[in-house]
Amino acid sequence: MYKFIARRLLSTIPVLVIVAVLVFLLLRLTPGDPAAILAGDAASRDQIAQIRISLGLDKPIIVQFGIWVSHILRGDLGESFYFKIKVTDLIAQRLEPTLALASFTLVIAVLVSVPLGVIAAWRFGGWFDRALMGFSVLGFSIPVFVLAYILIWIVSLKLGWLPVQGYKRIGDGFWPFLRHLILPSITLSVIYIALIARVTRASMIEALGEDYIRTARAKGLPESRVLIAHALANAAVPIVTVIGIGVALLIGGVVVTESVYAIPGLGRLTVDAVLARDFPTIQGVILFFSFVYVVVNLLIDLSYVIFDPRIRY
Amino acid sequence: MDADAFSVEAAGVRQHESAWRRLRRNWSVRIGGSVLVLLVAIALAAPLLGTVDPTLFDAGSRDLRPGMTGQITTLDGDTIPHRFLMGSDSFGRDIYSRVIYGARVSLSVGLLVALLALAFGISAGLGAGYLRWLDGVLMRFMDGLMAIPGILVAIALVALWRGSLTTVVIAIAIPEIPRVTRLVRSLVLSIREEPYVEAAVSLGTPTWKIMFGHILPNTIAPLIVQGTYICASAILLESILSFLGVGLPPDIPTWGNIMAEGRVQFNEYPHNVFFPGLFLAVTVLAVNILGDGLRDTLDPKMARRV
Amino acid sequence: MISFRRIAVLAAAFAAMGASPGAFAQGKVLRVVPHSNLSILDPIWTTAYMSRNHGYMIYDTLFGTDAKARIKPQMVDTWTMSKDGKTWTFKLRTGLAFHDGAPVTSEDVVASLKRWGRRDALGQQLMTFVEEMETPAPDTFVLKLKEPCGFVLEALGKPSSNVPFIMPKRVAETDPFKQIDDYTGSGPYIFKKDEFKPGDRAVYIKNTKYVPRKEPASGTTGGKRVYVDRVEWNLALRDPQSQVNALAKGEVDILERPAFESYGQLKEIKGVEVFNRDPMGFQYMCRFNALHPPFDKAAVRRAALAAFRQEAFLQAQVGVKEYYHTCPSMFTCNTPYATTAGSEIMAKSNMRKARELLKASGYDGTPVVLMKPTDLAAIQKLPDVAAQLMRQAGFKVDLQAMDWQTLVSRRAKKDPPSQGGWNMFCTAWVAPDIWSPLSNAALDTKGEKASWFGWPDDPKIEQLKAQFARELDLGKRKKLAAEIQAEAFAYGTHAPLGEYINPVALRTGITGLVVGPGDFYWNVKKN
Amino acid sequence: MSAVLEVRDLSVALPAGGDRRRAVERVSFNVERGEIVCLVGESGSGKSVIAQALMGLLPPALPVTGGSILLEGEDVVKLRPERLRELRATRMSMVFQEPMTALNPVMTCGAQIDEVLRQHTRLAPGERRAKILDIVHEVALPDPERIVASYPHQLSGGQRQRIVIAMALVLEPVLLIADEPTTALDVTTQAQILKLIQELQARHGMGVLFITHDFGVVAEIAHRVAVLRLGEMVELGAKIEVLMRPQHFYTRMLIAAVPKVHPQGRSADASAPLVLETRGLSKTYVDRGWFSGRRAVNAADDVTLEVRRGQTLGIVGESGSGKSTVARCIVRLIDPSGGQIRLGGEDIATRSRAALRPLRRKVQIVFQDPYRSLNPRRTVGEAIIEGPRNYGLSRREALERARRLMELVRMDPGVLNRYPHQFSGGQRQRICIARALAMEPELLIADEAVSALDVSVQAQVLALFEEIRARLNLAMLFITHDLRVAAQVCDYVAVMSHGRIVEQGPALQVFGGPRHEYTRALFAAAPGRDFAFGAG
Repeated sequence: MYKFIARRLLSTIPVLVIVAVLVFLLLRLTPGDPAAILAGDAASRDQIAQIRISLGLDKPIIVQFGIWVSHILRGDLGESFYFKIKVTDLIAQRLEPTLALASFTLVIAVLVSVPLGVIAAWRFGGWFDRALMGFSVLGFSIPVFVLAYILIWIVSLKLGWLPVQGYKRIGDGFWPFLRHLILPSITLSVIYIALIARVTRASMIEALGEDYIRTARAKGLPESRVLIAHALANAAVPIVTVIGIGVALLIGGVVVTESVYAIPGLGRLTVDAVLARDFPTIQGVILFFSFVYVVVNLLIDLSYVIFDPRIRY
Repeated sequence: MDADAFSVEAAGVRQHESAWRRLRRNWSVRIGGSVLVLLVAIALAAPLLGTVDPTLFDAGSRDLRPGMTGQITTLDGDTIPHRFLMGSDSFGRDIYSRVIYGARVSLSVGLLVALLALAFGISAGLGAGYLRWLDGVLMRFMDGLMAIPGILVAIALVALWRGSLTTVVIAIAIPEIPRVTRLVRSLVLSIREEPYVEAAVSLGTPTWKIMFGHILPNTIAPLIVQGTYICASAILLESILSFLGVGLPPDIPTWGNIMAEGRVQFNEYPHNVFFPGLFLAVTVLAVNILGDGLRDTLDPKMARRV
Repeated sequence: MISFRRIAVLAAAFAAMGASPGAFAQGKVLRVVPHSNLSILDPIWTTAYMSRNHGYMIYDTLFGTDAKARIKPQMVDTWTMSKDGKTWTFKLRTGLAFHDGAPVTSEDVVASLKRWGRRDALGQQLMTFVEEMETPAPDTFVLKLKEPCGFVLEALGKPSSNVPFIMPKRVAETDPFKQIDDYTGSGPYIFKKDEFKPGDRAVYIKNTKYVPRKEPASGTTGGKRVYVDRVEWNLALRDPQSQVNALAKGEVDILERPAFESYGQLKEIKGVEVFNRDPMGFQYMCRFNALHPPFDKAAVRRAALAAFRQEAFLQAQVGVKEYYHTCPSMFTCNTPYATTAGSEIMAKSNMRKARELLKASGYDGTPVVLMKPTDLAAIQKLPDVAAQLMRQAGFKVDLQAMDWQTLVSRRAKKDPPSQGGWNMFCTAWVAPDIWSPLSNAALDTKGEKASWFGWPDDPKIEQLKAQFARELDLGKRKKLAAEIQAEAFAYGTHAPLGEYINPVALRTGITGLVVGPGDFYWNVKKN
Repeated sequence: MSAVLEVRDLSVALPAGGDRRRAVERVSFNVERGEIVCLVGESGSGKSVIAQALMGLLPPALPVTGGSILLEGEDVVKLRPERLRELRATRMSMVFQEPMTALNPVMTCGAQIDEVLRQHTRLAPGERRAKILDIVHEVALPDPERIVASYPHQLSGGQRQRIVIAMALVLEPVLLIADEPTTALDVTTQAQILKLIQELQARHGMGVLFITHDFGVVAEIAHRVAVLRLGEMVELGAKIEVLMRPQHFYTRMLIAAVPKVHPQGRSADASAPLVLETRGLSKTYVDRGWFSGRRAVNAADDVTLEVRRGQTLGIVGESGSGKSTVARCIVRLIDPSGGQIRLGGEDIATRSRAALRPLRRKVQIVFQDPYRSLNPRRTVGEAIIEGPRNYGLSRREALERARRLMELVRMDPGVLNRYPHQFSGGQRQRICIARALAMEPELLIADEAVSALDVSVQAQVLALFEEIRARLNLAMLFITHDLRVAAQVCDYVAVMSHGRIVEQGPALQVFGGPRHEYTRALFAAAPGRDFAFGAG
């Protein structure tokens, strides 16, 4: 088991290295001179050249990469061109709303989708199953922002139940915090629910077709126990895996949702940074998100140890 | 004596009717396919469907509700009365014409992204699956690419390279490539273990012939299915990019652009978002349903997985 | 099983993470959605309007400009000019104090003026006159000039960027090319640095120790009285529809610049009003690049002018009838130099005539590279209108979308359009920038030496402008302005496209907004 | 004796589109207390459907349409689901075919047995544990404490099957349904499990319904036998009666098709020219992980054998013995790590792929799984001509050869343009043979080529191999786990275990007087070895 964990931990290193290379190249090889952007509208050629040198942009690209990586390793993502503060500080400031939104969404999504998927698989081919499959395809097909507008219009404007926008820190009271999170989280969770429910259903169907389910039934166990202790326990690995893969989906959704609901999180930061061509922030945020994604999936891989004893070697 | 061998296993034979017949019998394929054919027909026949130039506008006709009549000035300077079936936007452009012409762009984006991602994914996947020395390097690279959330790559690329059909297609396709590569590679690795491939080896069939004659054809079904999903998500992602202001230039009528412009007054004139949104949702839905149907019929093994 | 205790621990951890000092706001909070993001907190370092507005919140100025564009004392109590006009003595009024309690002294003033004088264009000019600045007493400072200067007060009372805000000496001694990081001012509000999150929000609380002047507030002058305890700038709420929704639900109090498309909704919403605090508004224009074909020929430029019907632009871009008007003048309408001279070509815009002109000009079909900004809602529709009108007139148009940043750097390029240059772009000006031939940058016709992009070359205009600058009689000045404009239309320097206002939207019950060239939040009452 | 189980006129429907209307058609039989009844039939005969119907475990697509199943007088067909659940594991239990998958992989074996007790009894945890250890001990598993704490993947197939049996018997049911419980096991393990079931049955006196396709197993274990064909029962009677004097033609056909365990005794000509010869052939798999140490597995170790023209060498061994590795090395699907493979005098063990190509056609192979041996996207004609075309034959000539070969393998040459899915398993195996023969090889390797086939089809294909060998004077390498099959076709036999050949020689000699201990154990384990089917 420790060997497994160690191997899995070490295997993330090459991934992170390649992420770093890609993020670096992504922005360095695009047209547009960071120095010119930083210098602003009225800068002269000399000023731009000066800034180029101060940013180290005159050095060979491999040296630039080395410097950049060494800074990253020291926890320094540079200073934002646009916001004029350290990118690490910027990310720290924007982390809470995104974290709250993402975790709340995750909780809603898992609580809703897993039971739905289990029931659909149990009643495979029945009306519930069809309805769920229909819903999940629909969930994949509606753009998040359209859904957001519709929900705001109905829930907030017509019914007046929830705020239309904004984010309240949990320090401002739990209820305001929650009220502001509900609508964005529901918006964001739809696609996630669709995804997880689909995978839950599929892996449950597969598990329910296994011989040990027949064994369990032959033991005279009640259906609920067959479904949960036997089928779901065995279907857990793909479900947990898709929750991890879905984090990428979640990150994409966060970018849009935060824009519509005016939530000052990392998603909004991404959009603002991109529109302002704020290179260090773009790099920092992408790097951060990728790092989170890799870590989440690492944790999920490690959690297989809990779900599947066969992995414990 | 031999005849009996027929009847004993006849049960198995019956279920393997031709893929084409199974496709035609599948409701998902029928529904998704017909809607898609209809949409393609609409896109192709756009000029014949009572549309006007989708970029033309007349500020005097701005913000008309669906069904109202206004006027449009053509590039020749003639002012003609026009009935705005789906209303007009805040420029006074005809939403109906924009939505219909938008189908061309959105469908092209979906198709091109799918083709591009598949083309690169297949090459990389075949390479990784068959050339051991390439496998490690290439798959580590793909792992890295996959670790960067796709939408971020797309946003960053489009924003930095400036929106055009080419850049949008490339930017949306790039994050899909690792997935296709992984799929192709795993298919290649499992198919090359199949006895019929081993048989071909022992029949002296050269490697390239095995790759293209035996392995590639058997990856087609799952790849078509994967392609439809990529297509659907590409159409969706294009609209999201437009929404965020980093998509195709706003004067190009794409569903995403129409919605992005209309959202400013969503409460007052929802038709600006409703009609393109409806077309978008129906299209993506149709592609997804078609994908599900194809998967169920062409690739039953995968059907059990997702 | 997750125990309740564990949940409690989690919640507590969450709470600790989210808790920020002062988050439990007390009293009246004014929630404002500003027109843009606030990213730079040094109004001397940048000319960005958001930074200027931030400056007005926390700093005070020596002089100000009232609603009628008159210079009035603000921190200064009394002042004298020596007979030779070379020595100016200013006495500060009593009760001035920085947020940290320290009194404002003449040393602070001098340090602040020095720093401003290094960055601001007008400040730099002023400094060329200044020989010395002295501080004979803590409440008195003296400007010693090399020769008399006519714009000392105009400079010190300058209402817009960069404003000579008075900072504490220790702050003002920061290198003018580095940003300050100490935001202690003496203005009516105190900046809450700990609550500032760029792209999220900026928070100001009432400076209870601020002593306002006795006069009523007007423009940037008069008594800056504060009736709310806290002003929050919501920097995250950028989606126009969400802004309207938030205002409708009373989640925010003021939208500084609603999208034009939003006014229709805003007027329908109960409890929401619209108020214009900048009566002179803005003027739109499209600018030709005179260096490259096809707009290197006056005849082609005039063909475009003939095609440009102002109403078409205004209706598409602004849409709300009462917020725009056509204006045939290159100088802001309803100001002294406004004239109709030479404007027939646009005022009586006629597509048939435009086509004839274009045909006669020998236009060879060279496409017009027209740059369109995608991220500035207030001007982004203009290029589309221009493109359509020009196409109707027979032009070929290459409409290129880009963000404003890119447009700004690209418009500075003199290269041909095929090599990264351009032919045309559209923009908007605030009234004071263009209301006189001297301030109107579009009328700088020194060819490639011209200070503004487009580089028209018309010595006649330059010559008329020189006359204008020397002329003191208003009537003659007006005549010269008319001549300048007539020549500019004949040359085709640019196309004025009409004028508009962009009123604020606010909740009913928010009163007392100050009229003037900026967004100020003193004097505002919230019921 | 009283019947614990009475099945009367049981009919089970098949979903529309099946090959027949009913999966099971009016089947009746009894199982008495203390009796083992064998249900025998080929695949598709409906025997497993009956087993599931008894437990009430049929999928909704296969509803019982008539008849009754009386378990101690209670009709299982009509029972409420709750009552049915009560009966499972308490009155009737089931043991399944695949011990590898019949146990929940994420639960310890002890917990899985415990589930039965918790569901059906009110025993205290300590009592339950004692009972579990008891039953685990009773199914002869060593170190019950450790076994109970183990997960299924930590046990061998035989051990897992014992756990399943323990689970089935822990509450002492009156009826045990065993659905092919030994089919997936190696022959030696199979013998042990059969013995265990017999012992337990004798000790507890329950009725056992034993479902199998293997007449050897029937001969070993049954008291009475019921023969199923396409859902209908064609014969029912005492073991001796059915096996020795089958009444129905189908039973007779099945029994006749069972290969004899004693070799046919062809005289093998030791002077025939040598086609294949391996010297010290070995294959070592090295598992070189990034962070784990080297782990080497000797899949084949010092294998030396020879095959002569017109003769068949059988390689016999249990799973994992390395017999397939040897075959794949010889065809060079994998590269041997040592030794020589001499083909017509030339060593091909270390030849490069390119240099190997001219020799490829001399050795051809037929695989086990007929469903995966043909590319589903190519017609069988294309499959057969692929090899000859690779070696320069024109398409027309190749097709001509394909038609001739189809006739040779007893297939209609007119079906060359059909796709593999249109054929049955036996037919596909014939096509594979035709494909191999199209290369005009000198050596034909059959790698478990008849293992996946039903016994009647198996007999036909075996006969075909025999005929071809004789007609074309081929050398054959016949790899199988089934001693009966080996006895049927081989002139020489090599017995492999753990990658090594433990004994080889003429078939008569090896079968007649096995010298190696392993060979003897293997032979002793062959079920029904002493039974002379149909003799009499």
